[in-house]
Amino acid sequence: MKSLFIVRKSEHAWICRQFSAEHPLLVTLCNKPFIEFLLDFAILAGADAIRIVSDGQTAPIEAYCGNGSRWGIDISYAHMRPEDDRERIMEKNSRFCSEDRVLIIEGVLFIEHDKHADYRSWLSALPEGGIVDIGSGSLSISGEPTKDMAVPFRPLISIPAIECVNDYFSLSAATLGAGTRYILPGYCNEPDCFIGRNVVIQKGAEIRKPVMIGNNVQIMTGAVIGPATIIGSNVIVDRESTVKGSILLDNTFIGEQLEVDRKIGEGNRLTDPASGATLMMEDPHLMSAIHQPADASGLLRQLVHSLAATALVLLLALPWLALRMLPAGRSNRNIIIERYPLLFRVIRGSMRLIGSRGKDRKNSETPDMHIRQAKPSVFGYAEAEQWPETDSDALIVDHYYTRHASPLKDIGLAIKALINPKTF
Amino acid sequence: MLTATLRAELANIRIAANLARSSAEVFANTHGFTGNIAEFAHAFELSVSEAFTNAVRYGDPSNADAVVHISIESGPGSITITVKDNNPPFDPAPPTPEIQGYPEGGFGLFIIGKLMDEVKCEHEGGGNTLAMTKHIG
Amino acid sequence: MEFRIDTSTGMNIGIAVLPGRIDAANSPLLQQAFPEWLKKTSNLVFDCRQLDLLDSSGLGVIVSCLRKTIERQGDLKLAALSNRVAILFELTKAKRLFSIHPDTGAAIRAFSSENKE
Amino acid sequence: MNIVETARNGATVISLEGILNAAAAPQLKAHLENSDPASPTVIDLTNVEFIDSSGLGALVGFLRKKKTGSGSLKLANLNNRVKRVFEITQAYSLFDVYDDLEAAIGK
Repeated sequence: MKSLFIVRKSEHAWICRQFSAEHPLLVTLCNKPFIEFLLDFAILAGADAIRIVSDGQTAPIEAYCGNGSRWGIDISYAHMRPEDDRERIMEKNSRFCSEDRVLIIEGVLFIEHDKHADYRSWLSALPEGGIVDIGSGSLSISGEPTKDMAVPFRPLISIPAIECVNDYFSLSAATLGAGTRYILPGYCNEPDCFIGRNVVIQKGAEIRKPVMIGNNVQIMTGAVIGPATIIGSNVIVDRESTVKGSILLDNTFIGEQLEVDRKIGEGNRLTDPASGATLMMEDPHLMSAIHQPADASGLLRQLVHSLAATALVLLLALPWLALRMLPAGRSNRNIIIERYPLLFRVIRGSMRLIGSRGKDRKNSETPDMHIRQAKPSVFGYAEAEQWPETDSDALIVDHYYTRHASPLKDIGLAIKALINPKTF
Repeated sequence: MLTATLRAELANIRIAANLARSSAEVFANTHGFTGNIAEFAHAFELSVSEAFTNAVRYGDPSNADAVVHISIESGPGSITITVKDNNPPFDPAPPTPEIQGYPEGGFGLFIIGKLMDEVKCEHEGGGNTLAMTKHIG
Repeated sequence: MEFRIDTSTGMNIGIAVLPGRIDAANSPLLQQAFPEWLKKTSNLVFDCRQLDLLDSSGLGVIVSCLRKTIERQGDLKLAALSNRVAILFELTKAKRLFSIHPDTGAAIRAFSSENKE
Repeated sequence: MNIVETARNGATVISLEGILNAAAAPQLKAHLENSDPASPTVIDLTNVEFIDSSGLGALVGFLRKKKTGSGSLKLANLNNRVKRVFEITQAYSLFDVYDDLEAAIGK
C-alpha cells in the first residue's frame, strides 16, 4: 500500500503563528515531530511508500525525513496548487497513485493508534472511500480492497480534531499518558518516564511521573518537574521552580522560583492554552536590554584603533615587504605579518584592530544584535588575551568583550595583543 | 586555490557552473561532508550559474574583451567560490521577487542567498566581487 | 493613576485604577503615590482592567504595597486582571498572596462581607 | 538544449532536454512565442539536467502568456534538481505540476 499526505498551508496557518518550528508538521508532540506520528501510523497500516504533497515549502520536512530510509520506506515530495481538490491531487500524482491502494491523510489531524494493533489487515479489507472526516482533516482510502474477508476485529482508532492550541495541549498530555501505545523518543527504563541524552538533574530536584524530558536539559536544585510534564531539548529549569502539567518546547528557560502550571513554554514565551493568552518572560539574566555604548565612545574607539593600526603599518612596512620578497620566509610568517594588509582597512574604519574574529558570522540567526553589528577585526579578543585557541572558548571570550567594549579596554587589549609573543 | 578567467559570454555560463559543481563535489568528498553531496554540488552549480549570468547580462555588450574571474578556495570546513566582474556596481540586496506577479527575472541573487551560508558582495576596483561560501560540519 | 474613595458599603475603600503598563519606568510613581493613599484608608483595591503589561519591577512594587497595607491591618485586593497579567501572578506565585476578584464591585463586596464576620 | 514538440490528444507536448540556462533561454522563448496561446500545453521536463532562474523566467513568461490567452499549461516529471529551483523560488505555486506525462495530457 501507499500513502499520500496532503498538507495545505491554510489549514496549518494557526500552528505557524503559535509555534516557531520551521514547518507546522515539525512541531513536536511529546518531543516527537508531529509528522512522525502520521508516518508511524501509515507504516503500521502497511504503507511502503509515502508521498507528501503540499502547496507550501516541503524543504524543511525533506531535511528532516529525507528519503525515508530511517523508517525503511520511500518518502517522496510533490507540490500542488492551493485550490486543488483530492481528485486533482490524485491526478497530478497519478504515477504514484496508480494500480495500488492509497491511504490518504489530509489536513490537520492526529490518528490515535496503537503500535501493537493490526491495521494492515483491517485497512486492506475496507472498501474504497472516506474512513473519517473531522472537518480539520480526513482519512480516506482509494483503490479496490485487496481481500474480501470480514475483518476479524476493529483495531483501536480515533481521530481527535486539532483546531486550537488547547487541542494541541490536551492531545500532548493524552499522548504522554498513553505512552506505551506510541513509539516515543527517550530512554524508557520504567513506564511513563522518558528521559533523553545529556540531562542534568541536580541534587534536591524532583521528577514526578508521568514525565518526558528531551536532550540537553538542566534541572537545577530544588526544581520540581511533573507530573504530566513534557520538556523538549535545550531547556533549563532554574532552582526551586515547579513545572507541572505543562509543555516546555525546545530552547526554553524557566527562571528561579517560578510556578508553571498547565502552560506551554517556548523560548521566552509562555502561553496559557485555556485562554490562549501569552506572556513574554523577560528574565533579567537572559533577556534584559544590553547597555548600548554612546556614539562619542564609538568615535573614540575608532580613533584608538586607527592610531594603533597606523603605528603598526609604519612599524611593519619593511619586515612585511622583506618577507613577501623571500619565498623562504613564508614558512615562519607570524600572525601580524600575515594580516598586514588588513591593517589598512582598520585605518579606513571598515575593520577594528581588536574585536570579534567573527567565526560565528555564518549563523546570522543569532539573536545577539551586538555580535552581528560588531565590525570584523584583525585580532580576536581571545588572541589578545592569549586564550586557549579552541573555537568555542574563543567565541565566548569574543562575545564577552563585544558586550563590554570601551575605549579604555581597547587600549589595554591593543597593548596586550602587541606584546603577545605569537603576534611577532 | 583555483582560478579561472572566462570571457563574459553566454556560452561560458555552463563552463563556470560545471567548474563550480565539480569543485564542490571534490571538496565534499575529501572533507568528510556527510550530507547529500549531489545537493551540495548543485547549490554551487546553480549559484555560479546565476552569478555568471548576472555578470554577462549587466556587462557592456560592446566590450568583446570583458572577462569574468572565478576563484575557488577551500578551507578545512568551508568552500568559497568568488565570481568577479568589471561591471558597474549592482544592488547587493534586491527585494524578494513576488512570485504571484509572474516575474521573469530578478531571482538570481535571491536564489544565491537561499542556497549559500554566506554571501559577500564588494565593489572594488571598478567591478563586483561576489563571494559565496558554504560551511560543512 | 486615578485614585478615588468608595463609601457605598459604609466603609472607606480606596480604588486605584492602574495604567496600561507598569514597568521599571513608572513603577516608582506607584511606589511614591501609595503611602499617600494609605493615609486615607487601609482598605484598597487595585483596578487592573487597563493593565496589560507588568514586569518584575512592577510586580515587586505591587507586592510591597500589599506588605504595607497588611502592616496597617488592612488589605489590598486586585480586580479585573487580564489573562496575561493573571499568568504572571500565577507564574511567580504572587497569586497566593492576593485576593483576586473579577471586577471592582466584587472586590468591594468582599471587603464588606469580611467586615461583617 | 533540444526542444521536441508533438501533438497528442489535442494537447501540445513540448519535451525539453539538456541545460536550461541564460544561454538556452532565448531559444526556448523563441520556440514558445510561436506556439498557440489558446491550446492546452504540457511541458515535459524529464530530461532537463539543469535549470536556473533564466530558464525558469522563460517558463513563467510562457505561463503568463497562456493565462492571458486562456490556454492551460501543465508541467510534468520534475526531477529533484528542477524541483529544488521551484521550491526556492516558490514557482510551484504558479504551475500545475504532474508526476506523470500521460496524466497531464489527460485521457
